[in-house]
Amino acid sequence: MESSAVTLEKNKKLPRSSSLWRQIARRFLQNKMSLIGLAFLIFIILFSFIGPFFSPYVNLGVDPTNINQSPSAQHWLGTDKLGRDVLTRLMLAGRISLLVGLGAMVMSVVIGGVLGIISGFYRGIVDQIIMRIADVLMTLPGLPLLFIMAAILSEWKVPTEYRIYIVMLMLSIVGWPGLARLVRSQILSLSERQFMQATEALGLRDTRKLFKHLLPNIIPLLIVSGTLSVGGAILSESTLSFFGLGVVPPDASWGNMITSANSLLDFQKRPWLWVPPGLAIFLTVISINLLGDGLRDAIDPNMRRR
Amino acid sequence: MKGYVVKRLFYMIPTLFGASILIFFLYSLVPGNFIDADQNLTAERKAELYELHGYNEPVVIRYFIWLKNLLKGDLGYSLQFQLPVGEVIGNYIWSSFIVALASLILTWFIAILVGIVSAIRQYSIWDTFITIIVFAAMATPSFFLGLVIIKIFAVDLGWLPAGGMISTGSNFTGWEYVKDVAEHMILPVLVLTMLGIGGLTRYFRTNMLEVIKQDFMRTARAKGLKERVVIFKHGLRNALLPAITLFSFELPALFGGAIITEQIFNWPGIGAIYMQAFSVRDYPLLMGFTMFIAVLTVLSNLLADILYGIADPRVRVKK
Amino acid sequence: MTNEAPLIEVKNLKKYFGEKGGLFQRNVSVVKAVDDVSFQIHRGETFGLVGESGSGKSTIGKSILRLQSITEGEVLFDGKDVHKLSNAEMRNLRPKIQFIFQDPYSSLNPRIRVGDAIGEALLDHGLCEKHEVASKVKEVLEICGLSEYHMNRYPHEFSGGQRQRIGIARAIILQPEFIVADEPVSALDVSIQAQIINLFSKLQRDRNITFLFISHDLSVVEHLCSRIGVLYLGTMMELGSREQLYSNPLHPYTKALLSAVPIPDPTLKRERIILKGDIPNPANPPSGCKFHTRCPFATERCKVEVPEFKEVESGRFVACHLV
Amino acid sequence: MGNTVLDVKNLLTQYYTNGGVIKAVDDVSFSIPKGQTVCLVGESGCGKSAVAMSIMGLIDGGSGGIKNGEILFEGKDLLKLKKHELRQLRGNDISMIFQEPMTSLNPVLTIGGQIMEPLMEHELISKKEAKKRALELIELVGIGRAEEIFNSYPHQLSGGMLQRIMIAIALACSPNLLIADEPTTALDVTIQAQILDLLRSLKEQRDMSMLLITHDLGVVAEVADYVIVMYAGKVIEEGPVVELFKNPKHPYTKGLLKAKPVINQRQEELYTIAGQVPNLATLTPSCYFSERCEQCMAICKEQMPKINDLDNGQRVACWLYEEVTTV
Repeated sequence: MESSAVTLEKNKKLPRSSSLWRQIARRFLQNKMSLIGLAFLIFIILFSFIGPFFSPYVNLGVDPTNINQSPSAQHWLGTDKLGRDVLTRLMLAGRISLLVGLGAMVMSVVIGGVLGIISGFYRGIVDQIIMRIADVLMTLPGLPLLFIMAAILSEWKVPTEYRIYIVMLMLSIVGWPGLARLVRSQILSLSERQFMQATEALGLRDTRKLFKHLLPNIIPLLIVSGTLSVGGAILSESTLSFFGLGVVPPDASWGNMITSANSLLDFQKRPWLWVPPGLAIFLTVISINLLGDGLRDAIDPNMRRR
Repeated sequence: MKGYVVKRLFYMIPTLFGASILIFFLYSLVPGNFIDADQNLTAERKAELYELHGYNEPVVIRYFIWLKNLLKGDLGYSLQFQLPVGEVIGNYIWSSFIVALASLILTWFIAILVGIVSAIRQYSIWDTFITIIVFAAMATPSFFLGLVIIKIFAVDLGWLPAGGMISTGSNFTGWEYVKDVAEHMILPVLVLTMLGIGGLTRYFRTNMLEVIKQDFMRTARAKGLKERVVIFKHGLRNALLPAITLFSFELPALFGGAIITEQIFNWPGIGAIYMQAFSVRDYPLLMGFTMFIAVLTVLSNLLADILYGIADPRVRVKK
Repeated sequence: MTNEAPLIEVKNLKKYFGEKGGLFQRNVSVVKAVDDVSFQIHRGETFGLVGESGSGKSTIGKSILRLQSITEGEVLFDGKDVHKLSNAEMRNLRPKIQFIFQDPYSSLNPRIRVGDAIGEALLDHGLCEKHEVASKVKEVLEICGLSEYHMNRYPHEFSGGQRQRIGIARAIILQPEFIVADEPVSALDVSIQAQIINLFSKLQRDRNITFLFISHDLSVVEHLCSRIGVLYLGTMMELGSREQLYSNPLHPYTKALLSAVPIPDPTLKRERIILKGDIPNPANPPSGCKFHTRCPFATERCKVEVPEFKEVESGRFVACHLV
Repeated sequence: MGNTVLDVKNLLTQYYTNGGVIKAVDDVSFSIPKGQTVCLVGESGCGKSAVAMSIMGLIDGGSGGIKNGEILFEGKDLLKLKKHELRQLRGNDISMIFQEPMTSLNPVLTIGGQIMEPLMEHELISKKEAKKRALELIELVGIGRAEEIFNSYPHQLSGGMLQRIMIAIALACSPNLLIADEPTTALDVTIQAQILDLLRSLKEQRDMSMLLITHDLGVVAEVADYVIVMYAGKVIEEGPVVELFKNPKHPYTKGLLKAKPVINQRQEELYTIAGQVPNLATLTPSCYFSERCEQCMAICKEQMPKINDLDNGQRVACWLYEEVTTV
């Protein structure tokens, strides 16, 4: 009787083995909204990074003979008060805004991920210290905190070409505590699962527990929250830059392009100066969020919390 | 319950202490100060003022002086307004508060309604439509949204005032005054609401979707209750519970968000004052305001926990 | 009974879970999950622990393997106190003592292929060469009724019964001397349950492994275990051989438990003892004999005096004033 | 016919899953006579709970639906009723209790409030009257301290108590049919004995019919008058309880009875049914048990056997018995 069970198990054909990642890809491709998001994001990236090579105005910069032109066949989005082509600047600004968003995300994910893992895995006093610091940072309102840091940095006369890295750093200082908490709570809940108790029963080394068992289960979470935090970082950067505290001219970012709306005349009469960068931010962030949302659903249909 | 509150109050101390250190040292790192920024002062007067405000002391000593005053409830003295910081905040907080409150009520009302409807009609056209709107709200930078609606509603259409709290030169009293302020409030409240609505709506929708799947919803239907009773009495109550904790993030975030909207709409509130103080480096005011929000955050966290305890019998009876 | 030293000796084991009450109040409520339990497990036998929820049976299992700290007492494996070993010594001991989990769905990491899950501990402990791992995995898979063909698959592709086979394979590949199996068949359907029970019987026969088998199902325990302990609210009520316990239960709780098990025979007319009331909350257990609140024979003495866990005949222990 | 409370005819219920549409209940017919307890037995995924959900009309339109058949309750076809008419029957003439008492009650409402709900909904009585009835019901299901229990919340009570409360709610409007879906599976064995005892005596007191769904053959033997065995969405065997246990016909029923370890009847080796339950999404016309059957014949792999009456009141769907009846 026993042997018949064995042979039957052996001969039974299981469905084709599909790795978890392939399943995720399949689920993701079924989600129309996130595909639209992905497509649009790719478009924005191409627009910002490849676009300028097709623009005749990249190297021209300032053109005093051609200021404040409304949109025309030569200048699709008109020119600004220095005679620069707005479309070209929009592309160049896109590079900076996207880079800042991406850079801030990478830094937050690295800091938040590492600290969260340390907190959740080793617990004890280290955990206490890290979480108290995160508490303090989360108690302070994000925007005033960013403003102060930006003020310190602008007073220190950081050369403009390094400005964008500083902005990334600032955004990640504000961004990591949330991520660290998320990762920590995920690790704590994974530790409750029987398969983590099993690693203990098997007497596996900490490194194996961490890298083979915990990390692969954390990565999806990091991918999703990382993606979503790019959108948040782009929004914060634009706010800072709009108030002159983020990326500053001559470097263009979408946020500081909108600053032109501060001039009453430009605001009322020359919407081509400030509406396109606003729309660019809007469309980029919405595509990133759609993408992140789709990824979340694809990676773990049960993770739909918050 | 009482013991729990006391315990929570004790937990607040290290957090607030940490926050005060961070705030003070960040501000003391900012180069330049109110005295240096004033071009009209003579060197002697500057030295005098340095002495007066204790700028000659080492930073650590200055921190403890500040902390000592803070513990006495003294947030410092605003250099720009020549008034105690507490008083300045007191003067401006209420105009921020009415905008925040109006937007809070509006946000929750819309979010609950929309969240429920899209949860019980999951995957319908309506749900998709709402999802898109919510994503749009979350993706728009609030300052840009403010600019756009000023351009449309105030400049191009001329329906509503572009900024301020009352019409300039007006002298309304009574209902007229209320109506005037209300008109000025509409746009800022709208922007502030857009700022918070996305997250909250999605939160409600997920909560509701989770609750709908619970066994007790099936029990309620098996009892033959009306669908309306099942959704509102059994579903909504359970979906609202976890949302109570959101309150704690909401209020401080609204004051934070006010910095942008008040700046854009020229609304004479605490956020606008903050930006002003920022440009003239009125540190006592800046630190006082930041600390004020930190305390507000911690207190609303506590409040949310207590409210949660009262609302949820599982917690209430245990504590 | 053999005279040989027992493989496992549990002496006065206590495990309390406390809810700490913050700065001022300490340990507001203490749950005595395991309250002074002692027993021995002999080499090669299968010892069963039965009990209802809150009886502390899983806690004992985890404490023996030091998957959990203990409050008081000793757990001796081969004469060594498991809870006094250094971390390095404990790690070296781990392959010899294994655990099989209850829930076949959460006991396997969803992101690790089955072959790796089974083989990784061999590698991690340096118990065999890298190139030998695959063949060893194949060997245990076949013992457990699966095949080589399953090695590269992920856990989600398997049914509950198959996953439990994988969990068993993961434990036996290390050639342990002792395995704690915590409700390994209770999540499975009857037809699958029988397959896994037979697999356990086969391992008992062929591999000379000592088992601690934890279950709430008295019929499964009867089938697999030679000696059995009955737990109630963290205390051992009765301990004896299978024959002693099932044909002549002495403790009123054991009697009630046995008579409460539904038997698939509609013609059978039994005297049933239906206990009154609920299992008390372990955070607030009754005084005296913990069973007195539900015991049909309880006397005044039972309410105040804790009965001694005494040997009534060779190898037969009962904690009851009436025996 | 006047003695039949429920008559299910050719019920087909489908669920939509990731793997495709499955027939959770596939052409199932049975009836429940007045005052009798009918048990639906089977392993997980055999469709026994789907039968209950179909009768109650509680299948969410997004996850599945009833595609065919009739469910006659006291002569009325439930599938033809309007939504609100069916709702008025639920909790009133037909009520149901579930497997997990811990999650089946609303955590934020009091026990009393939840017992009063169906009373006020269906019997349109005042709040005061409903409270009086609720207190009586709490006493009826064998919990003392009715007033105290009335004001408590679900998390304050144990699983066994909550299942008693669920029974009180189900009995509130004196239903003619009680559906109990694995009512004791989540409970400890001594508590299970209490609950089964309670259900049995209440059924007798009130001359109620009961549909009990379980996977535990022991429970079936204790409470059932008539047993229906399901496998992969089909009824494969049914009959009066004594006959079915004494003389099971279908190889699956036989296997189930032999595979279960029974107290004081220890064997060295348990009988096992090889393999596992088939995937419902990929079934082909055949006897669905054929793959695991030791007596499988060629025809079993090609054609689905029909359910046929045997002499002693049993019914079985198996090719082994096909000739017997035709002879």
